[in-house]
Amino acid sequence: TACGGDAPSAGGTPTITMGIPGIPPVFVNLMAYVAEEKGYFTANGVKVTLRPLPTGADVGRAIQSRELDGGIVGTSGAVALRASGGSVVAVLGNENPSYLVASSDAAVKDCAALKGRTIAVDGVGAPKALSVGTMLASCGLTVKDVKLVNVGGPQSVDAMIAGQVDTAVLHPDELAAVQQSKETHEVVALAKVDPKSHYTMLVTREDELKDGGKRPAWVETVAALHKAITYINDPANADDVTAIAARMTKRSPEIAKVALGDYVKLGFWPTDIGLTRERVDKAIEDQVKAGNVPADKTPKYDQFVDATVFRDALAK
Amino acid sequence: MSLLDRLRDSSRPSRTSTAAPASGSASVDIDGVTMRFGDRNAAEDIHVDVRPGEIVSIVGPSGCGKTTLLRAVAGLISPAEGRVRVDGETVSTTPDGVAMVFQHFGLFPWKTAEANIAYPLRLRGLPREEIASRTRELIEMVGLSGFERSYPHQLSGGMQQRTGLARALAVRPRVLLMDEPFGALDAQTAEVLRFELLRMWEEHPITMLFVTHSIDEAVLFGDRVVVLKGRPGRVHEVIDVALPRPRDRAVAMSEEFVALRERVWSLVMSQDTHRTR
Amino acid sequence: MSLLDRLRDSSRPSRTSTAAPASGSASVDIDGVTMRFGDRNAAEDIHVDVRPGEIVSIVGPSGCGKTTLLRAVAGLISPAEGRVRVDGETVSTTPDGVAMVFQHFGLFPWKTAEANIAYPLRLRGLPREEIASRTRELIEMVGLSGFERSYPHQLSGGMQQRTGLARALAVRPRVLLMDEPFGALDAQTAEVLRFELLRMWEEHPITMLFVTHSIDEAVLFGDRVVVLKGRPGRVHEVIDVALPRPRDRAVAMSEEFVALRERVWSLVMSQDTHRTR
Amino acid sequence: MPSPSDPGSGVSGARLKGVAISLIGLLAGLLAWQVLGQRDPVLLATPVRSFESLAAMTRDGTLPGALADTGVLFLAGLAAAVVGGVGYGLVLSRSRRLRTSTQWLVFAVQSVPIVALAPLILAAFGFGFWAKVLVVFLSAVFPVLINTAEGARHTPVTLLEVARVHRSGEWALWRDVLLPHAMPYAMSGIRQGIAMAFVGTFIAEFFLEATGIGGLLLGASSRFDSATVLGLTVLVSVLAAMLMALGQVLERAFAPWREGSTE
Amino acid sequence: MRTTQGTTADPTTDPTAAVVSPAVSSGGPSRDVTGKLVAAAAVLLVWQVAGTAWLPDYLPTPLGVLGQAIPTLTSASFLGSVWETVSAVALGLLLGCVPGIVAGLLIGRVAWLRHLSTPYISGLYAMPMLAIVPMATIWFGYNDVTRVIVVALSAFLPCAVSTADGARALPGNLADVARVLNVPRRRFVTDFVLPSALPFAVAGVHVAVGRALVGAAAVEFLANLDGLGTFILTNARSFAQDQAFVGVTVLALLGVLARAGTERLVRRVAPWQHAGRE
Ligand SMILES: Nc1ncnc2c1ncn2[C@@H]1O[C@H](COP(=O)(O)OP(=O)(O)OP(=O)(O)O)[C@@H](O)[C@H]1O
Ligand SMILES: Nc1ncnc2c1ncn2[C@@H]1O[C@H](COP(=O)(O)OP(=O)(O)OP(=O)(O)O)[C@@H](O)[C@H]1O
Ligand SMILES: [Mg+2]
Ligand SMILES: [Mg+2]
Repeated sequence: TACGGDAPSAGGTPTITMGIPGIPPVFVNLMAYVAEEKGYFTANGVKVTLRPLPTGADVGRAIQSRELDGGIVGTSGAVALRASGGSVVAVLGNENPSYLVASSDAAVKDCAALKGRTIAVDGVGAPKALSVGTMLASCGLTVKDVKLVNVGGPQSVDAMIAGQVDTAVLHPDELAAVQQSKETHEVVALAKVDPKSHYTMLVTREDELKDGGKRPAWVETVAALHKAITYINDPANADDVTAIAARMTKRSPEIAKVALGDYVKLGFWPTDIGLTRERVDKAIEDQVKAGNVPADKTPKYDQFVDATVFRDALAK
Repeated sequence: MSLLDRLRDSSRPSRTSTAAPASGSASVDIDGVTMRFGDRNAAEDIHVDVRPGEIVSIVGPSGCGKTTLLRAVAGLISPAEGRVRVDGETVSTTPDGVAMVFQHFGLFPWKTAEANIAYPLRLRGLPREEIASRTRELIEMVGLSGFERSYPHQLSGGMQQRTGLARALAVRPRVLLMDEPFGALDAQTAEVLRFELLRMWEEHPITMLFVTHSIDEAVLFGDRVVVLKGRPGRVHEVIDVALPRPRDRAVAMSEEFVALRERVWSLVMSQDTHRTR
Repeated sequence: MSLLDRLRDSSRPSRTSTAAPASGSASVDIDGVTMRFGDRNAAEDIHVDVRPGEIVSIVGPSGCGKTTLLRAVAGLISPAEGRVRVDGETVSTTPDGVAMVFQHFGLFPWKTAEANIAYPLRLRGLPREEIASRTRELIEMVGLSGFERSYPHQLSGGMQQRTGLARALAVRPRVLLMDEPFGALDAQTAEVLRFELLRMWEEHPITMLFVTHSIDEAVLFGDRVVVLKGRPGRVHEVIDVALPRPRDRAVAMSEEFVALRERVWSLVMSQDTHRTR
Repeated sequence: MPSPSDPGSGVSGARLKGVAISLIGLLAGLLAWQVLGQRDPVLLATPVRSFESLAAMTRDGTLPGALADTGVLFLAGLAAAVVGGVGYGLVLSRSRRLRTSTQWLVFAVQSVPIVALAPLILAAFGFGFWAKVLVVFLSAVFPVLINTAEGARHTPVTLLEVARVHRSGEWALWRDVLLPHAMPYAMSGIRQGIAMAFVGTFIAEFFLEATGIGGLLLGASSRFDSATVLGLTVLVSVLAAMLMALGQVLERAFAPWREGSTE
Repeated sequence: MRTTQGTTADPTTDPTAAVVSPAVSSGGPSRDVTGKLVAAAAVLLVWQVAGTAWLPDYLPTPLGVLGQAIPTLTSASFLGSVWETVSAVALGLLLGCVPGIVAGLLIGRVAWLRHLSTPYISGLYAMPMLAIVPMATIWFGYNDVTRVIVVALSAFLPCAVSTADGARALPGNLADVARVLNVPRRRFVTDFVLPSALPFAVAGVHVAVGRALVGAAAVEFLANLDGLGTFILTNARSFAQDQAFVGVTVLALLGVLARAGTERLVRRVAPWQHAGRE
């Protein structure tokens, strides 16, 4: 049944079902797979099941409908979910957005050249689609100046390779994949035009963290993820991590290796909680500005973020 | 063929009391009946008194309310005015002992000939063996042997109507209502069935109301012929048919028959309805 | 009603030459015809010789090939053996001057009565005014005035067949093929139309092949009655009908008529086919 | 298949009663929805909120725009299906050779669920307007084609013989017999085609490029906007019912001679 | 059935309607094997050429599909996916059709129930089931339950609508027969309503099978459930078109098989339906 929220089974190992957006999963969620493959979850005495779902929105809804205990959701989506009455709380974050607009058309050199182009994104209201607005704003354009087509996250790569679109919002690993078969270049990157934005968060429901909920299990889970991030960020483990990443994203190890370097350089997987108040507040504000969220329903940082889980995890 | 009397023979004391063996024939009294649909009359002030064992034919132009009248006698619809009595009792639902044969046969398409005929018997909860033996008799009587297991769509029109007839006779009716029973058959088949039915009737006369478009048929069957006219239909004239019985082919060749036929014909034709046919 | 002769009157020199005014009537010679579907014969070795202006009735059990034979005369299918000649010429496609009336009327449901009647004239490419005036005459002739604009489904069966008749007569046929033209009508309507058609024929006799299930009808119309038997059908007997013309109701009441009818009846019935009806 | 509609048998009083019962049923449903909808704002929404959301989208032009997008896609696909289906159906009816040799192919392709083809079409033809039209076309063409072919093929033999007895040419035969007879069949194919085209439109909007009502629905769903999702879902069902009714009207309008034979 | 008024030209019931026999003599090849072969060859050729020359990598090709057929059809994961879909569809059909037929009988015979349900049934009947998947995933989760529920709903509606039609329309004058025989209410249901509704119910199941497969595939696409739909989607998205097409073919075959099955069922339960006179 659609019910993952039951209390930890008496005596047995506590379980967590965690949703991961993207099919196959996106590179950015590498830490969950590393934690799984390296056995960190098991070592911490928690049984974590990773459930890939098509988009972050699906993960969010599955959390709200209690089918998942938690999962990774784009920050914008998490804000929208919270604003529309959902009870999600963030316990860990990835701050640095890795989105970039890439094009295989040599004529598209800079942001301004995007006017009137067709850009592939993941879906209406999904993170990539939302990020486009911010990137276009850096050169005074708006979403109305371009045509967005909804291809789905990882499929943007295939669409680029197949030549069905020449411009798309991609992750660095996706760009690397496209570049393997096609001359493609970065046009504008979100991290450069909007350094204060926030990217994704690991969320769960409020009731999970209450007494009698699964808070202890979440602490162990976050601790395991943190351990995985440390492992990833250590250059000594690059080959091992590359192999895991290639398996996870179903891409070649070469691409995974290039991408891994890029992400680590970007400081994508933070060693801290990754939920800086400034960035989260800005993400909330952006959502209000974009009209996705009514101002009066805006979540407040302190209700929205529970830093204590990470604190307790570090204390382990 | 010892048709209906074989049926009569088989009226040995039945073992169940649910099967009321309606024996003999009943009187039918159509007493000032007016039939109405919405605010339109379909038939007006019809008086017909049928004695037990009598055959009354009803002819009249299309739409004059013949079928409607028959349905009133069967208790399928109630008259707006007047009443129908069967054996003196006012009809509200179909009285026991009243059976009907339809122009388009009204068979269950999903039952074999046999099962169609057995249906009224099964409905009365007769014991299995009795149903089986009675059905066999009926099938033989109407000449359907060999076709027991056929579905209606596998039978010719004539055979379908034989099945319908057998089903109507299964309950040993005291009144038989016939609504153009041969109207859907081709001329030859109709002719054959006509004389077969007449012979059956001779062997076991029951009250019959016989609606038809065929003037030959009306005269051939009727002790009296009721001619309706107009829309809504009213009784135009009632003609006594003083032809001898049994009515066989010889009777149909007699001068009296031809004269009566002409008489009915001119009555029907005087109604100036043929233009709309 | 000065029916067909009004048509004749209207045979003033037509302005187009495409409309070949087939006048008078033609002979039909069915000469040793065997009809075959796949490897099954539908009719075998049929010989019938029809003189100009003669009416030949054809009766026989269902499925003996009556319709098939008529279709061969119309050139709709070719005989497997033998040949059909109309006025001495072997038939391959429908010869000019041959018209057909169908049991289920064969009207175009999407055309009004008027348009159905005008159809053959339009096919011949006559000028509009001529079509209009000729159609008007035909409508009057068959008594359909006032129903020109009705679709077939808005007409009674009798009126539908009048339309079919008018359409067949539109081309001034020399041979009229009739396949149970009254078979789908109720008995009264059929009776009315029968005598009307006979009267039209008296006024303008044309060759007619008349297929029917009704023995009355066969005797009433025919100069000869061809009785087919068996499946595949073969000619069982040909009976000369020496009744006076015009054939009106008085003729149908005569002793000779009744005797002839009985003769045909016994021939048809001797075929032991009624059991499968 | 006909939708459950009233037979029109009863007197107007009985019909009025039926309508009243239907209305009561609808109101009860709305009420239940309103009560249930207050339980969880993300998983459910109240009809009032749904209506407000639809109204807001109407005011800012999103909804009319989306309806127009969906409508254009629907009409383009349907038009292609009608032209292709009726045309080929008529040709099939006259060429026995073509029919026996290609009919099995038609049945084979017809049994492929178009949803399953959507990803392949996406990969092969992209997600542009014409790829979406292709999806709608494929969804709708088969009922039109098959009905037309059957209709023309089942022309009563008698009518063809009437034409032949009157020595009609092939062109006149089409004009006077085949086309008019096939028309109501084609229309009932088109009625089914309308329903299928509507489904196809949503397949296209869901799995190719997310535009129109389908796009709005997906967008609202990814914003966790249940009120809009529910409102749009109800709107879609109303549109669908209206299209079915329209199809039935069309079917009747094109065959005045097909009405029942009552006096 | 023909009325006494004469023939009406209802194309769906016209008893005189028959196959057009073209002017050509009737000796032509009725099976026309060569024609079929030529058509098949032509289609395959055009397809292969288009697939290789015009849109390489993006269109499945006959040869490619053939090459992928054996490995795909024998792979355990593919068979697992097929089983997932088939079992969900079977369960959904059961859960949809049985209540659908019962509901159809009630709707058909009980006037107030019919009026009560008409707005809902006609609203849902024509609605693309795709449109309710977003809502269904919220309510029932990203799991097998949603798939079964959507399949069941897809199956419920045609079964209910068709059965209701059948329950209301007694053939011929059977209603009169029932009343002349004073058939009690219970027996009227078992002897008249049920048999006459039966073929309609099976026709409803027939439609339901097609819709159920589509519904299952749609849910699998949108909720990423293991199954044939997801197999097609993931392969198509990774440009393994030939494999994807093997999946499409299997899905179509499942539909054909299921329909053939229901057709045989009709012949079994309603032998009177096949009015093959003569
Ligand atoms: N259920 C009904 N509702 C309304 N009007 C009806 C109904 N049944 C019959 N009528 C009307 O009542 C009149 C008489 O119909 P009925 O069927 O009794 O005529 P009929 O004499 O049997 O005609 P036919 O010879 O054509 O069978 C007709 O005008 C008909 O339209
Ligand atoms: N197109 C056809 N193909 C094959 N067999 C046919 C065809 N038309 C008629 N038959 C067969 O030919 C035989 C004669 O048929 P036909 O219709 O001529 O009989 P009929 O005498 O007119 O019968 P009815 O009195 O029932 O009208 C029948 O066995 C029939 O099944
Ligand atoms: Mg009547
Ligand atoms: Mg015949």
